[in-house]
This record gives sequence, C-alpha cells and structure tokens, in this order.
Amino acid sequence: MMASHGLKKLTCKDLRSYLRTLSHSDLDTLYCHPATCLAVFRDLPELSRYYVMRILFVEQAVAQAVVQQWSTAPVVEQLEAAAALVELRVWFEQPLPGGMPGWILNPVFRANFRTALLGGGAPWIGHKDLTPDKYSKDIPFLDKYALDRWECVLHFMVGSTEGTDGVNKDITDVLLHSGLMAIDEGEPSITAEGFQFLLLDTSSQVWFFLLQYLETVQSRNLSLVECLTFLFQLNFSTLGKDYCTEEMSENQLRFLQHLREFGLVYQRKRKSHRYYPTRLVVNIASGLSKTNIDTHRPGFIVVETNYRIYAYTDSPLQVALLALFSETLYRFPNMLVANLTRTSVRAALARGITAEQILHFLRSHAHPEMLKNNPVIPATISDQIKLWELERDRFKFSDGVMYNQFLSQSDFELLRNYAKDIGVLTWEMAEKRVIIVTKAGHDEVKKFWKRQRASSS
Amino acid sequence: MSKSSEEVLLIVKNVKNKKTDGTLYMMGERMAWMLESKNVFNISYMYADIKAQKISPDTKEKVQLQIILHDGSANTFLFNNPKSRQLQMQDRESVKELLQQLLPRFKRKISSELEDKNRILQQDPESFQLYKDLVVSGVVTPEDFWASRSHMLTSANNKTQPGQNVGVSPAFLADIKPQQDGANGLKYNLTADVIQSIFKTYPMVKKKHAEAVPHLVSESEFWTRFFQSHYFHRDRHALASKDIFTECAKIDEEVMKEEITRNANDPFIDLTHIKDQGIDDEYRGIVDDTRTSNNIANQAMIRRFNQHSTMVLRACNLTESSCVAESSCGDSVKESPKRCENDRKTKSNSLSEFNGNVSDLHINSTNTVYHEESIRKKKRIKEKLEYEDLDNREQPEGVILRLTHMDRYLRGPTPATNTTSSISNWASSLGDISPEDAIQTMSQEILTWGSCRRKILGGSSALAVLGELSPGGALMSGTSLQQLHQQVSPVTREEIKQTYNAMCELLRHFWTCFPVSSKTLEDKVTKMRMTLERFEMSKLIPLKEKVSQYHYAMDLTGHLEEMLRAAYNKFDTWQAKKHARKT
Amino acid sequence: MTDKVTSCLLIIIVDTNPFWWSRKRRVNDQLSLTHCMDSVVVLGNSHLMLAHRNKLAIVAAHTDQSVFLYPRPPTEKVNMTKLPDDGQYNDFRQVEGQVKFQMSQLIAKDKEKLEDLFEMEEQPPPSDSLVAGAMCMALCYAHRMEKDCPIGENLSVRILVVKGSEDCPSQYMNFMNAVFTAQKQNIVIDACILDTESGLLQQACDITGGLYLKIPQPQGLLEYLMWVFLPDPVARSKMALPPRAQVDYRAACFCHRHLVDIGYVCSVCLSIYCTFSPICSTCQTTFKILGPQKVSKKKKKV
Amino acid sequence: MVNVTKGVLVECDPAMKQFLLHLDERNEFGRKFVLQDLDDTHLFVSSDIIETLQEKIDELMDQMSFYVSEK
Repeated sequence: MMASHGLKKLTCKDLRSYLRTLSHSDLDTLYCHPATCLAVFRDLPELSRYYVMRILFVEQAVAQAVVQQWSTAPVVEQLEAAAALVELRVWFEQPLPGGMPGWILNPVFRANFRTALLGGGAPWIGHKDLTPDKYSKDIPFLDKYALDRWECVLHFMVGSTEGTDGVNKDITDVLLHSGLMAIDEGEPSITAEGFQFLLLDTSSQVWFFLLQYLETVQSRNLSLVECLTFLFQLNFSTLGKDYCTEEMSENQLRFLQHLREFGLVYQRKRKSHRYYPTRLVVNIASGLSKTNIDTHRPGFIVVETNYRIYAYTDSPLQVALLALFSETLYRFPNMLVANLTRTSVRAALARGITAEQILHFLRSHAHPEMLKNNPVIPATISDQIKLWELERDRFKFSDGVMYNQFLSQSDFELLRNYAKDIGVLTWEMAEKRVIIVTKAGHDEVKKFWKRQRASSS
Repeated sequence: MSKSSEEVLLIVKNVKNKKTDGTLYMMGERMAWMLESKNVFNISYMYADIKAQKISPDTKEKVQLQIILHDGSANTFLFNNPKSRQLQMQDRESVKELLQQLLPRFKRKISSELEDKNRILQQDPESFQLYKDLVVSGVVTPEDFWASRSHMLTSANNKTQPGQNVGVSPAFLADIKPQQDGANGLKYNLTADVIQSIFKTYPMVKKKHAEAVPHLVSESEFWTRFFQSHYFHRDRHALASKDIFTECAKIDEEVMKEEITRNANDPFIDLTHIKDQGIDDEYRGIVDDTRTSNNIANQAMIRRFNQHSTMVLRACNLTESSCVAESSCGDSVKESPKRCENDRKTKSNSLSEFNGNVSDLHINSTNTVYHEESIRKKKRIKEKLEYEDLDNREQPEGVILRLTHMDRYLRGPTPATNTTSSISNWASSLGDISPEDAIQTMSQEILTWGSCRRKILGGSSALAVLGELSPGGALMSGTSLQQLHQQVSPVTREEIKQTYNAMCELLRHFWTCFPVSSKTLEDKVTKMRMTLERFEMSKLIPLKEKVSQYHYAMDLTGHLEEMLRAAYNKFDTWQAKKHARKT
Repeated sequence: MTDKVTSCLLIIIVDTNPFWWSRKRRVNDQLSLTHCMDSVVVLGNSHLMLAHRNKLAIVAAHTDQSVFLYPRPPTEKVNMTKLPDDGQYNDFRQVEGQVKFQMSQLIAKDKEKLEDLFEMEEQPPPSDSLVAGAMCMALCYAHRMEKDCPIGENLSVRILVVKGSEDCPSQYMNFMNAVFTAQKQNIVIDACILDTESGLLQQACDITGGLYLKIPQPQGLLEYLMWVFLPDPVARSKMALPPRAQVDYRAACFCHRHLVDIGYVCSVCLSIYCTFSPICSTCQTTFKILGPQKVSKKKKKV
Repeated sequence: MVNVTKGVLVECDPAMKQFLLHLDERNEFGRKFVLQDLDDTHLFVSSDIIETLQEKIDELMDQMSFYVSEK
C-alpha cells in the first residue's frame, strides 16, 4: 500500500465523506452531543441546511412532495440535498398518516441541535468555570506553540534534524499508517504522498492527519465516537480560553495527550487540569474548503510572470518545500529567490505531485500583496505549470491483444459482442474488422473463439 | 396568332433569349418574343409592366438589352445578327429607341401610397393582424386605421430613400471617352449618370442648364459648349464673353478663393513657408527648391485640378438642402471678394491677377479683418494650450432653499395615516397607557426574561407557519413553481396577444377623441364606444370563456376588461356632462 | 476559479419602542418584546451557524436613540447577562447574553429619563421608533466592516428590519436617503412587519431587492424569520419564497396628504400639490404662469 | 481465420501518432515496432519498446521546449 503507489494522488476526504463511512449507530451516538450536530450541520449542502432550519421546530413528519416544492433549484441539486441528509441520518423517511412518504428529522439530532442553538441541555464537557489560570497564556503564545509543534512533525517527515526532539512513536505510527512515510532501510522516510501532503495548507494537513489518526484509534483501544465527540467540541471552542479536564473519560484524556503531541491543544503539564485549544483545532472541521488561506500566518511567496519566485522565509522547511518544484537561485538570510523551470516542475510531477497541488501551495502561501491580484497567481504561470503536466501524458498505453483479419463480418461481430459483454473490449474498428481486448480477457476470448469454431465446423 | 390585330411596330430577327434563337416583336401595347420555329409568343411583356431597360456597354462583346419589370424580375435579349456587329448594334439601337418612346406613354401611375400601405402590412405581421381584425371585420374604417398610422407611412417613405449620398467618381470627366465620328470632330457619349455627376459637382452648370435649355440652346448644343468650355480644357480660361460658361468660369474662380479662405486659416500653419519637398531631401544637401514654375498654364491646370477635387469632395458631402443653397451661391458671390482680400495678404501671388477690380473700399475693412483674425488666432492658441479638465474651477455655491414648512418638506410625499395625522402624536400612538405605566410594564417584562427560552416556538405554530409558507399556502398566493409563460400554451398566448393588440388599437382611437372639441369628434367617440361594445361581445367574451376552461391561476383577461371599464366610465361621465350642459 | 471567499454580514434592526410594545401587551397580544427579541437572537445565531465566517449585528431602534445591542465596541468591557451553561454553543450564548444585558440597560435608561422629565415637567419624548437612524448606523457599520475585510475576502451585507410600530413620516427624508445609500452599496434591505403595513419599508425592500413580509401569526415569528429571512439573497433564488408585493409608489400631496395620480410639482423644492396654487406654500416660490384658465371662464359663464 | 497479436494499444493525438510512425519508418530503435496503424489517434505497437519510446519522447519534448525563465 505504501511505496508501491509511487504516483498515487493524495486524496483527502472532507468531513461529510468521512462521516458517511461511519455506521448508523455510531452516528446516532455522535449526535448525542450538540457540537457534533453543529459541525455536521455546517458541512451540509446549502439547500440541506435550509431544509433543516425550516423543519427544526416542526415536530412531525413533512410530506416529501411538500419539501420538494420548497426549492426552485434544479432537481439534481434538490435530490443531492435530500440524499446528503439521509446519508448522515439527519432526517429519514417516515410515512405521513395518509400514507404519503414524508421526512422527519432524526429526533436525537433535533434535540441536540436545538440545544446547541437555544440551550436547555447539559453543559459541554469541560466547559466549567475555572479559577483564573496562574500561567494564563495569550493567543500569540498559543499560535507559536501550535505551529512549532506542527512543524516538528513536518520536519520529521522531511528528515531534517531541526527540532525533531519531540516526535514520538504515536506520530510515526500515524505517518506510516497513512503512507506518508514508509520504512526504508529500517528508518522511516518520506513517500511521494508525503510530498503532496507537505504542499497542503496547514489546516488541510491537520485534518488529513487527524483522519488518519482516527483510523488507528480503535487499535489503540480508544473509542472512535468518544474521540470524535471531543474533537468536534474542540472545533467549537474559543481560542485563548482555558478548559477543564475534569469530567473527561479515561479515553478522552488519552486522546487529549495525543492531541497535545500534535500541537492541537496546549497543556502546561501532563497532570494539569486545564488545557487550551490552539488555532490548529479550532474550526478544524471546516478546514477542508478549497479556498483556504492560512489566516494565522501571513503568506510569504511572490510569484512573478517571469517565472521567478521570491519567498520571504527563513524556515528550512518552507525552503525545502519550494525546492520540490523550483530551482533555487539565491539564498539570503530572510529570503529566497527561485525559478520555476520546466525541469524543476517536471521533477515534481515525476514525484506524483500534481500541478494543482503546486498552484495550491503557491496560492495559499501567497504574500498579502499578491492577494490583491485576481487571479492571485499570474495566469501565465498557472497555465504553464498545467501545460507542463499535460505534456507528460500525451500517450495512453494499454496492454492488449489485437484480433484482426476476420474472415466475415459476422465472425467479427460475434467476437466483438462477446468481448464487450464480458467487459474486456478496449478498442474496436468495424471497418477494418479489428478489435483489441485486454490482456486479462484474452484467454476468455480465445476459449470462446475456439468453442465457436468447434461448434460451427 | 391571337393578337394579330395589334399593330406591329418593329420586328427584329436573330434575337436570342436564354440561348435560343427567336424573333422580337415590338407591338402597340407590348413587346414579345417568339421562338424561331414556333408561331406563338413565348414571352410577352406589356409596356405598362416594364420599369426600365438597360443596354450592355459597347465595350462588351455581346450586344444585349435587358428589360426590368416592376415586380423586380428581368429578362435579357441578345442581339445576334450573324452578319456583323455593326448590324447587331443597329438592331439594338432601334429597339432601344422605340422603347424609349413607348415606355413613358405606358408608365402606369401606380399609387405609391397604396403600394406603401401594402408593403407595411406585408412587413409588419402585427399591423396585418390588426388590419384583419379591425378593418376587415368592419370595426374600424380603413381611413381611421391609416390615419393613426400616418407616421408609419411617412417613415416608411423615408426608409425607401437611400440613407447615403452616393459620391461622384473623381474621374467622371476623364471617363467620357470621345469617339472619332469619322469626319473632323469628336463624339462624346453622355449618359444620364454622367450628367448627374456634372450637375452634382458643378452646381453652376446645373443652373446654366436650367436657364439656357431648351429655350436658348438645345440640349446637345449646351453640352457641346460644355465640352468646349474651360471645364474640359486646361488652358481655356474665359474665352469669348458670349459663351454661356464664361460667367461660370468667373464664379468658379470666386468659389475657389472662398474655399481657400475657408480652409486655410489655421494660424498654426504658415503655408508660405511650406516647401514642396520630402524631409530626407535635406540630408542630400538640397536645401532650397529653386524651381519656380513660371508656366501660367501649368499653374492654372493645377488649380483646376484642385478645384475639381474640391468640388467632387464637396458634392458627396452635400445634402439636398445645401445643394439648393449651393446652386444659389451666385447671389452670395458678390460679397466674397471681401473675404478674399484677407486671404490675399498672406498668399496673394497666385491671385494677383484678381485684384484688378478690387476697389480701395476694401482696404478699410482690412483692419477689422485683422482684428477678427487675431481673435480667432487667440482662440485657437488657447484651445491648444489649455485643458479644460485641468482647470481649477470653483464650484459656484448653490442657492439655498428657503423653506417655510420644513416639517412638511422632510415628511415627503407620504400619505396621512389613520391614527397619526401629525408627527409623533403622543397620545394617539400611546393609546390609553401613560408613559410611566408603559416603561414599568417593559422593565417588568425584561426582569422576568430568559425563563422560557426553549418554548420560543411551539411545534403547532411552526407547523401552521409551514402551511402558510409552503407553495399553495396563504402567503404564497400568486407564486407557483411554474412561471405563467410555462403554463399557458403558445396558442392561447398568441390569441391573447392579438386581442390585446386589437383592443389597444381601438382604445387608442377612443382616447384620441378626448377632449371632444368638435362635432366630428363627438360622432367618432360615440361610434368608438359602440365599436368597443361590439368588440367586447365578439372577441373578448368568447376569449374569456375559452381561457376560463383552462383554469389558470391568474385572471388573464382581467386587465383587458379593466381597460374597457375605464373607457366606458370616461364615456359615461362625458355624456352625462354633455347632457347637463344642454339642459 | 475565484480566489475570493465570501462572508455574510446580517444586521438586524429591531423596533424596541417601549410604548408600542407595552400597548401590545395591554391588549394581550401573544407577541411580547422579549419573545420578539428571543426570536431575533435565534435568527442571528442561526445565521452564524450557517457558516463560521458569517457575521452578525443587532441594532435596537428605540424612541430617542439607536443602540448596537451586539456587537459592542471593542473598547468597551464585555458586559453581559450571565446565562447558565446549558449546552448552548458558547458563541451563541455570548450573543444572547449581550443582547439581554443591553436591552435591560436600555429600558432602565428610559425609566430614569422619564423620572427626570417628570421632575422638570417637560414634554415627554416622541414616541416613534428611530428606524431611519438605526438604518444609518447599520450602513456605517457595514461600510466599516467592508473596509476592515481582509484581502481576498468578500463581504456581502444585508439588513433586516423587524418593525412593529407605525411609520414615522417625519423620518421620510432620512429614511429614503438611507435606502438609496443601501441600494448603491448593494445592501439588501428586508422587512418583517409585525403589525401595521409600512409603506416606507415596502418601498425600501422594493428598491434594494429585499423581501417584505407582514406576518399573520405573531407567535410563529421565529419560523417566519427562519423560513423567509435566513437564506441570503443568493440562496433565495433557489428557494420558493413569498412573492414580491406590489408597491404603491404614488405620492401624497403636501397640502392634504392625499395620494394623487397626477399632481403639480414645485419646480424649486419639488413639493407636490393636488391642486394648482400660484405660490408654493413650502418654499414661497411664486409662479408667473397662470393656472388653468377654464375655471375662471366657467365662472363667467355662470 | 483470425490473426491474434499481442502488444500495446497507444492512444495519442494525431501529431504524436505521426511522430511514432516516423520513428518506425526511420528505424530509430533498430527495428520496426508499430504492429498496426489503427486510426488517427490509435496505434498498436509491440510491448517491449514502450520504455525506450517514452525516453525518446521525453528527449523530443526537451528539444522542443525552451527556457521560459531568465537566469
């Protein structure tokens, strides 16, 4: 699964597609907490959100035909909106008294969603008023702490020695599990997917990493539902506010320690009864939108139409990332000048990094001055990078076996139809009576042909 | 032959039509063509149907004659006398001349107006529909119908005229190729086009033509003189005084000078210092052009060319009206020497022969001329130097609006409400509650706030609202998921549109009668009222019944009825007033 | 691909006229100020809930002032009514707490003022709500937020007016100025009317492309708000919503306050009259052109 | 009778196809490798040539491209 997929594109699920993989009972348990309901709600398609708001206070099922009339959007969009709600068990079908099919909001979801909006339920875990913290931390401190921790992980991935002291086995496990790193000669080393991962913006990185982590929680004897609930609650916590660890279950406390490792929460000491969520975890659930810009760190990259990149950074990590797809020209203490060349971009493409990923990296780290432009990256550059990518796949090769010189049209059609039926036909040309079948299908087709010969003669 | 009684004026053999040989007959009322072997006319045109004839140019090998009919179609005859080309030409000439004589006689005076109306109806399906609905069914008289469309008629007329003036070819004079007539003379072929061009370019010639032809000289004599005049000879200026074009020459000179003064008064260009040489000449060491032309003939020719070009250019700028003005310029010419005088100061060389009869009188005027020129010069310089948008112009302070009824003004055009007739009426807005009571109630309410947050919206009332706001609910009336144009079938839509059109037309006739100031209008308005009633009975009510069968959500004919009601009301009040006045 | 992210600012203007509300309470209407405020806060929170970038502001249009209930200026110390932690999302609780605190302050101030007035035996304050003033404040706030918007982000603003008391004609000029400003700034004005129809707001909604709705059942206020006013203008194209009402744009004459179809307009101050008068009574301009002659002729005949 | 051949189906744009035919004609790889010319965008080639072919194409693209950035 790991090194063998050298050219696999890194796919990152969003919240909805992740939740879709969970079982119904898991979902229902998750909905027991208001924070989950909020997170799920925000991730719904626009139309679905309005549907939910409209029937939030209606206690009984609403006819599907009526719901269908609420929207004037294209039918496809309406169906998608309804399907998304069904998939996540936000609502489900219930026949009306008259027998007409109707929708009713999942009662668990309704109750807890209303709690989130209006109150009137149990307080959230850890949201207890605390005595003022002696070692109170402000937001800049938390930001710095979180970034440092996170960069540690990234540094570890690229194998740079800088600040890798704190990377423990948990993180290595997750990285290995996700295929971002692979064991090479006894030591973990970065894979092609790893490079793609590095080019993501921070919140997408954290989200991807967490998803991978959640896949491993069960093997650590942690409850997935408990972890998710806590995670969603963190998602809606306030930056710079401290929360209390009391009332947390044993599992959740262990989960908290892991999050601390990644820099998602700050806890002064392991035994401390309070923790601060950092910017990495606040609002993590909506972190996978396409147009995300790292808000907590100003961009530093300027791209000019002459293919030159000016990067105002001293971070070796960022320098290493830029070097993935550009040719460094000059290094200064606080700045780097590099060229985007065909060779450098092709080298990146050969590593499995896509043109879109390169552009996304440049865009999400663009200097504030660059952001004033529209588009942010000059069109010549983005087009050229895409062209370089396209130029690599001008050919499509597919192994196959060619059958030609059929004696009669009926023979040709017979064989072609058979190949088509068993799904091995790759290409056909009736005029020249040529078909090409896949290598795998060749034996099948050959056998069939022999049978035919035998029976007809 | 069916029409053997007809007088045959001319028979021309060897005439080809559509590549088959035949014979052309010119008869009293028509021309006809018969295939060689047959004895029935294959083609026959009444002269009245023929719009024009065209002949092929002599340069062309084939000798042809084209007949163009009023309906736009055309037919071409090829004269194919096998003996010689000369004979072919002769054949053609004879037919041409005969046609020339005959055609005007038969020129049918087609009523152009009728044609226009016909065309409008054909081009505008809406009008045609109206015409069918209203005029054919007798609801409106044709006169009324067309009276309201007079603008269409006129605009249609305007449209038929070409929007653009066709210019004149600068070489039109040179293109008149003279032919040797065998004897000691030249023959010029003048076509109507060329004459038109000459008239357009030289209005003076047109004027002379009008004056002299035909009572003084014949048409051909006039043109013979024209070709002998300065217009056609480079060095023939002012021959004998008896010639009709002598005066023209003089006037032309003046016009030319006027032209010079008009165009060459840009203070930024000093024409006297402009030399006739290219820029790079100086690098070759030729600094001064010492060639001075002494040949008056050459100068005169250049001037003639210039004038010709000017006139040609001017001809294409002229609109009809200015054409008239131009042709009458002979009257205004008398004062033009004055203006020439001014010009003379700067470049008098070429005009020196002209000041012979300029009297000293004009010297007095030169001062004012200079003055005028300096003003003009200043204006021009200012134009070049100053930019309006750089001007730091101060906004003049606006006039202050003095209001006596400020409150009234601030209130704007809002209608009076039932309860508050004046602003902030304390008592009425408050009802029966004293202010302290009100505040007390509110603070009480605020104090007990926050206890019933979860009961903010009951399920039953939410459901009731859902019912109201779902399509079909009380608040959603008038909206449906389908747009109206999707509901109504195109046929019905078309029908309603037609009824609307017809009715608006009728109503327009009705309303134009007001104010009823004359007896005819009075008659008309009564008639229109009856017409409207008839229309309602015959068209609107059937339509309404038809539409009601489809059960549309909207009342599609409601507005039509409303319009009718309004008209009826107006009529009734008018009639009531009329009766009241009589009694 | 656009690189811009859009966030949505919803500014809710609530009519908090204490006199109107207490009269409503007297006649035992189901609608009370607190219920209305609760509904508005829940709508605001729902708006915040739709996306984490969404922003909210609530302005109270009172009788003598307009006040920002939420958010308060950053320089001010956060004062809020303490609410029990009952599972409500913290941000939402903050909105609610602040709104409640500011409301109680507002009413308390009213009480003080009234007492002062009685001591000084002065005219009581006017009883109409300063909706126009609140709208101007909302527009200024929207303008500032648009300026503060970080690069690469777009802000779309809309204003919702929840109004119970009657239109105040004396605010006409200010109101219309605010409406046209909003139109120029692409700010949509919506109106939710609790009691009497408001001609001014009808025009405002029509001009800015907003929705105007007079609600038939006050106790269902929240559902109306959620249904009609929660979707932003872009999303509204996808929803089936109540139709636009026909707005009566006819003007009333300045002299009798009657609606007129055709009237006389002063060429100097644009006052409207239903009958011709040689002197404009608003600005004292005299018109040399004589009025219709018919009247005098008729008189002679008679 | 039916003829059966093993190989690789190549799908590409017409220009590249022509280039492949050209390579085949010129015996650039020391032998013929195009087994069948199918249509404008398809060729059937022998499978063992693919590696060399890709290298050759990369070489070609290198020759065709020029430096867009200044040093």
